[in-house]
Amino acid sequence: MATPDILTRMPVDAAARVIANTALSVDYNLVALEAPELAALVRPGQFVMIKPHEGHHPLLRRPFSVFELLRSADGRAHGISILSKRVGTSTALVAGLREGDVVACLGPLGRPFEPVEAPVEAWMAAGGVGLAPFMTLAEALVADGNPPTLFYGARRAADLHCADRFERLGIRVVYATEDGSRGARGFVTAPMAEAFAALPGGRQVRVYACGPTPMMRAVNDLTVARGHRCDVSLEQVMGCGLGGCYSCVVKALDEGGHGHYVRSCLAGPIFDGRTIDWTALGH
Amino acid sequence: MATPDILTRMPVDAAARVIANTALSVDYNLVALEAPELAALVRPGQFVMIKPHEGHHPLLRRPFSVFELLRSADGRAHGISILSKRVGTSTALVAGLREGDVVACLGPLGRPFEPVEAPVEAWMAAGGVGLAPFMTLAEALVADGNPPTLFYGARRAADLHCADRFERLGIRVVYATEDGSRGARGFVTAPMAEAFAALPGGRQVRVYACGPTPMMRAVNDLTVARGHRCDVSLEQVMGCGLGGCYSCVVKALDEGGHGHYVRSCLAGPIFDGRTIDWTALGH
Amino acid sequence: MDLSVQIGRLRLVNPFIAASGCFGYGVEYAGLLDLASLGGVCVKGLFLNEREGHPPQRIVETPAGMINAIGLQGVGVHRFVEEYLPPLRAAGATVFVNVCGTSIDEYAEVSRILSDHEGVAAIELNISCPNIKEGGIQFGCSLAGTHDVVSAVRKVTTLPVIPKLTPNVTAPASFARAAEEAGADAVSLVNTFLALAIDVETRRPKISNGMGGLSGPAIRPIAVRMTYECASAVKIPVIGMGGITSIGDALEFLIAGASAVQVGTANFVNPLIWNDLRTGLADYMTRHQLSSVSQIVGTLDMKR
Amino acid sequence: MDLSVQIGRLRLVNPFIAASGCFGYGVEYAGLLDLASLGGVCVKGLFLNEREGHPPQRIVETPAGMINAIGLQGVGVHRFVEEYLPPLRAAGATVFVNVCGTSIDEYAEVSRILSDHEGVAAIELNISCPNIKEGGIQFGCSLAGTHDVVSAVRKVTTLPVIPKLTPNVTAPASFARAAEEAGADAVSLVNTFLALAIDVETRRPKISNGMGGLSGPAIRPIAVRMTYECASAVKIPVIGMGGITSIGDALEFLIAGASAVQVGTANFVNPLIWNDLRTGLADYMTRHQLSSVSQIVGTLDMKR
Ligand SMILES: Cc1cc2nc3c(=O)[nH]c(=O)nc-3n(C[C@H](O)[C@H](O)[C@H](O)COP(=O)(O)OP(=O)(O)OC[C@H]3O[C@@H](n4cnc5c(N)ncnc54)[C@H](O)[C@@H]3O)c2cc1C
Ligand SMILES: Cc1cc2nc3c(=O)[nH]c(=O)nc-3n(C[C@H](O)[C@H](O)[C@H](O)COP(=O)(O)OP(=O)(O)OC[C@H]3O[C@@H](n4cnc5c(N)ncnc54)[C@H](O)[C@@H]3O)c2cc1C
Ligand SMILES: Cc1cc2nc3c(=O)[nH]c(=O)nc-3n(C[C@H](O)[C@H](O)[C@H](O)COP(=O)(O)O)c2cc1C
Ligand SMILES: Cc1cc2nc3c(=O)[nH]c(=O)nc-3n(C[C@H](O)[C@H](O)[C@H](O)COP(=O)(O)O)c2cc1C
Ligand code: FES
Ligand code: FES
Repeated sequence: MATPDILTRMPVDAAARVIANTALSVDYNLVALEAPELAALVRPGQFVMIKPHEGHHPLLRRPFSVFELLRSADGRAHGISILSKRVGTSTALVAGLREGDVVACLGPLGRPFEPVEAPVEAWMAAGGVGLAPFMTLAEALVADGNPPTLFYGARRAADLHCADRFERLGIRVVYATEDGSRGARGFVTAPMAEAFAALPGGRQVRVYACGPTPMMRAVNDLTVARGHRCDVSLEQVMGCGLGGCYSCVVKALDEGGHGHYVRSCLAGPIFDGRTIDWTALGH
Repeated sequence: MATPDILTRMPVDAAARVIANTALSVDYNLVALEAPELAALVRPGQFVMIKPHEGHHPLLRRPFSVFELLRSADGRAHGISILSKRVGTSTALVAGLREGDVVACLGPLGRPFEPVEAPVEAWMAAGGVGLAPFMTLAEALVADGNPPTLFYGARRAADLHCADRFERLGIRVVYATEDGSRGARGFVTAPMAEAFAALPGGRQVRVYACGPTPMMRAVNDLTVARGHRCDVSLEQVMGCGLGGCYSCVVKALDEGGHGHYVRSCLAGPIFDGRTIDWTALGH
Repeated sequence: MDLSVQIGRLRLVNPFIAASGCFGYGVEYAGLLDLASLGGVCVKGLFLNEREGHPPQRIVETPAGMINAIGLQGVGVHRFVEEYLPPLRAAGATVFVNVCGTSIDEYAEVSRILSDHEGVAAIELNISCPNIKEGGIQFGCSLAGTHDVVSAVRKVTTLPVIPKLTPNVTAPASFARAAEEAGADAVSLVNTFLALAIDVETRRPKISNGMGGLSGPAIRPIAVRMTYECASAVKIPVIGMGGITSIGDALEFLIAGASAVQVGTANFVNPLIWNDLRTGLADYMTRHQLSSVSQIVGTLDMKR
Repeated sequence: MDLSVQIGRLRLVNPFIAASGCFGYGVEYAGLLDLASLGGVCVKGLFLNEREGHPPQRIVETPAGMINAIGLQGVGVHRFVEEYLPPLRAAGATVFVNVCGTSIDEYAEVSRILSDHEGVAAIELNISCPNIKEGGIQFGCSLAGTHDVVSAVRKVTTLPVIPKLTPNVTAPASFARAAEEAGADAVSLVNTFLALAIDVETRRPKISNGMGGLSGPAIRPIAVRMTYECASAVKIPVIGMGGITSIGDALEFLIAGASAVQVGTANFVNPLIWNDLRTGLADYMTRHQLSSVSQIVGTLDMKR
């Protein structure tokens, strides 16, 4: 029964002021937003629904993971940053945001990552902008004394962003690029397979994955085949982010292996990869 | 037969770069646009159709009079400025334009003012942003050796803009404000009536008027009653500015006094005030 | 300021109702806003049994609108009354239930079950969903079908019965009349417009079901027209909707003759829109010196 | 690249036609662009005699659309053939004439007069204008009316006859079939959607005529759906329109089954859109390795 769970969510609709918008490359932007009430509520891997403009073009908000929590000197979170990759209309508007602009920002939303506790190892597998939900998870794991390893893949070295921020947290980053321009040539699954091979016997790992669907599926398959669990952060098209529209469904398998559409904005975006009907996933 | 006249219009659709956008007050902006081909074609009192944004919100372009012709050191016109008063969506977007932005700018459009020749005197009657079409007319009259008088009215002194630019051309400016904060208290018709009274017998005047419809009507009535002609620049809602949509019609009277709807973007926006059915005018 | 309105014998605290399918089962929003502050909460369409709905992609944006083909995924009436109705009641919501069926019997059966439970304020009959093959719009596109569904439900319940009309017909007003004759307490309109968006690279529809229903600001001028036509044709109250995003939009429907309005798509964009609507309505009534919302309803002056 | 398309026995240099009422009499645009570079120029609706049209305000913007009630102001067929047809011919335009009538006889008479003059490529029968009281849509909303107007015009002309269908009906495809049976060479759709926008401060319609016709991007998803339905229902070519603003939009109609498209409202925003459409189509055909536009028409894959 999903009801009680639903009732505990109390997101905030913030009129968030843009503190800074940094172009990391031709298509990646890091946008810092002032939103103290919202920031105070964020848990690892949650997302916000953003409308960076007035008017009906485009009509709907867009989901973005909370990338960083911006903290004041006293450690209090007063804002968030989002890592945005330009793919269409709204992400282009996000790229064009200027300091002082105000964006509608609703959140935090979605089921958060569960940080595993030592001695279970935590590995994060990020593909491209799929890096976004991992900073909040990394911080939680580090705070718990269980620093994760980040496997970070992209097309080429120039598409790898913000890894230094993870390294500064004391996290080991393992790179993979399709063209071999940094780290292993190919997908993150290659260095992950090596890491699994090198894993001391009996050691458990929880993998967290976010990136293009085929990448997440490959990471999940690899992980499950090695007898571990992989939590994935799925990216469905979302109309509302609040459970209102039923647009964002993924087919989740019940104990009997039977598929049911569940709303990824409520039941996800984080799912245990074994519970997903991967063949039914849209794209 | 309107056809041959129509065929002579050859406007340009310029991707005009914003050179500068100066806020003159909370609702008035002066926007300088780089558009050499277009600027080269402008005749007094003509307008352009502008779309200051991408997308469908709002959908249509908006008409703006060409205010100034911007000239290089060699005297060649390389751009235009527009004087925009914020009243709604597009004018708000115009107010928000920044240097380097590019706006779609189609023109020049419409029937121009005919500058009268000395010894006929030229008087320009402007109400508020109705000042806009008069700079190009003033320049033409000055160039012809027949400098006009400008009667310039607004609600209050703070709403009078750019008059210095006319004074710099050597033009006498007579002010009227509703609250009496500059020049005569009341409407421009008051100082105009005085000027008519002081006019040497037999001296002919051509009045040019642009402003709110009731103001133009009053100026036309006054002028015609004194036996002179008043050309008005009407502001109808315009869908295209090119004669395509038939949205911009005004009821013009034929010689028999019979009214016919004519497109103000082609037959106007400048009309001999005596040929207009004023009671049929929308607002 | 008293913003209440009357829909038949039902009194709503204000004229702003969350539209079906755009507000989940209402409970999803209880953490964000006070459900009792809405004129009503119309829950997602319910059949007798659970329903999976269509595979994703289920929505796509269009200019000032969106197309959806959710396919009426839902928990069915039984789970609804057990799991969702109690928290809705606890939250003080005025609950409209959007009832679906693949047969007249199913509409009647679902309505009967709802009538047996405390906490349902009204039944909205969804005879207008363009997104399912069987049932729904097949009744809503036929005058006889509309009449028959309404009569059948009328017989099994004393709750207010509000058939929801489709805009995909030549004359919605004739359907409003058919509903009135069959004993409806009110009608609501519009449901979505049947629409198609194509991915030109793959030459396939952008959403998995092929066609879907268009909603949002894009359709508002048509919906206002239809609301005016229906309100002019029947004596029962009309609930208007289609593209409302602001108090100005809502007022268009009220002035056109709607006694209340529903807000669907705009709730996705601005889930706190309800506060703006209430404040905006109070402000409008103050400026126009009106003491009751009924003084706005149907006051459109169509004379030239 | 060969962009030409065939509408019955009429060959167009490309599938892009200026829509009636959105391009004046064509001559207005001759200073801005080469009229011969358009697939066709469909001139403003013509009755037998001159017509004043409605008083302003005649248009109003709506989200991603506009409502118009011009009221078919026009010079009448006689002045058209004398004053406007010669310069159109001189400019090399492929002229579609949008024919209006308040009676079947008037449709036939206007069509007959046009047939007597060189330079008319096709007759588009406007049986779908929502903005006039008499004639027009009264024929377009009745299957018999549609059939009768088309048959009557068919008898008096050998020019291609293309009835223009209204979207304000339950099933446009049945009207396409009625037109086909009556001898039409093609059908075009959609005309505008009957719509209403209200000034909430004055509680009067925003345009003087009260209601008007909605056009522009807002309606596109509905128009694409109707184009698909009609193209699936008849063998004669279909000309699609409604909210086209880019080559992507135009391709949706072609893929849905239109053999050519018309562009109306977007021409107001971007009068040089024709260049973009031609370039965009050539580019698409290159990328998809197509040698003829007909390889695009009706290729929508509706299977899940
Ligand atoms: C929970 C969640 C978290 C996300 N976090 C981030 C983030 O931190 N940073 C980031 O850059 N992006 C993130 N995304 C993806 C982001 O929401 C989309 O890129 C964005 O919605 C695209 O909007 P647009 O208007 O720019 O593109 P549109 O103009 O809407 O579409 C452009 C193209 O992208 C495709 N597209 C649109 N939305 C999606 C989607 N959700 N998944 C796959 N393809 C899509 C469209 O089909 C189209 O082909 C997240 C998505 C989800 C669901
Ligand atoms: C030939 C011509 C030349 C013009 N020159 C200038 C100029 O130089 N500078 C300038 O600031 N403005 C000028 N205008 C007026 C200008 O076009 C309008 O103010 C503008 O279209 C408003 O657009 P908007 O999107 O800001 O307002 P909208 O959001 O479209 O409308 C806001 C309000 O203004 C009203 N409105 C809209 N258009 C008009 C109109 N044309 N006339 C009267 N009321 C209207 C609307 O009904 C509404 O109440 C000119 C108009 C014409 C026809
Ligand atoms: C995602 C979505 C789901 C919908 N589901 C239902 C539904 O279950 N039952 C129903 O009667 N209408 C449904 N509708 C239609 C809306 O209730 C409403 O009639 C329509 O969207 C027009 O209003 P709007 O423009 O404010 O959204 C749905 C609409 C949307 C956008
Ligand atoms: C201002 C205006 C005038 C129109 N006049 C006519 C007309 O005279 N005859 C006609 O058949 N359609 C007329 N139409 C309808 C268009 O031809 C077209 O069917 C409709 O606008 C949809 O296409 P669009 O969205 O590309 O504009 C008119 C449309 C507009 C916007
Ligand atoms: S995004 Fe609306 S239900 Fe999930
Ligand atoms: S503005 Fe379109 S005809 Fe004048």
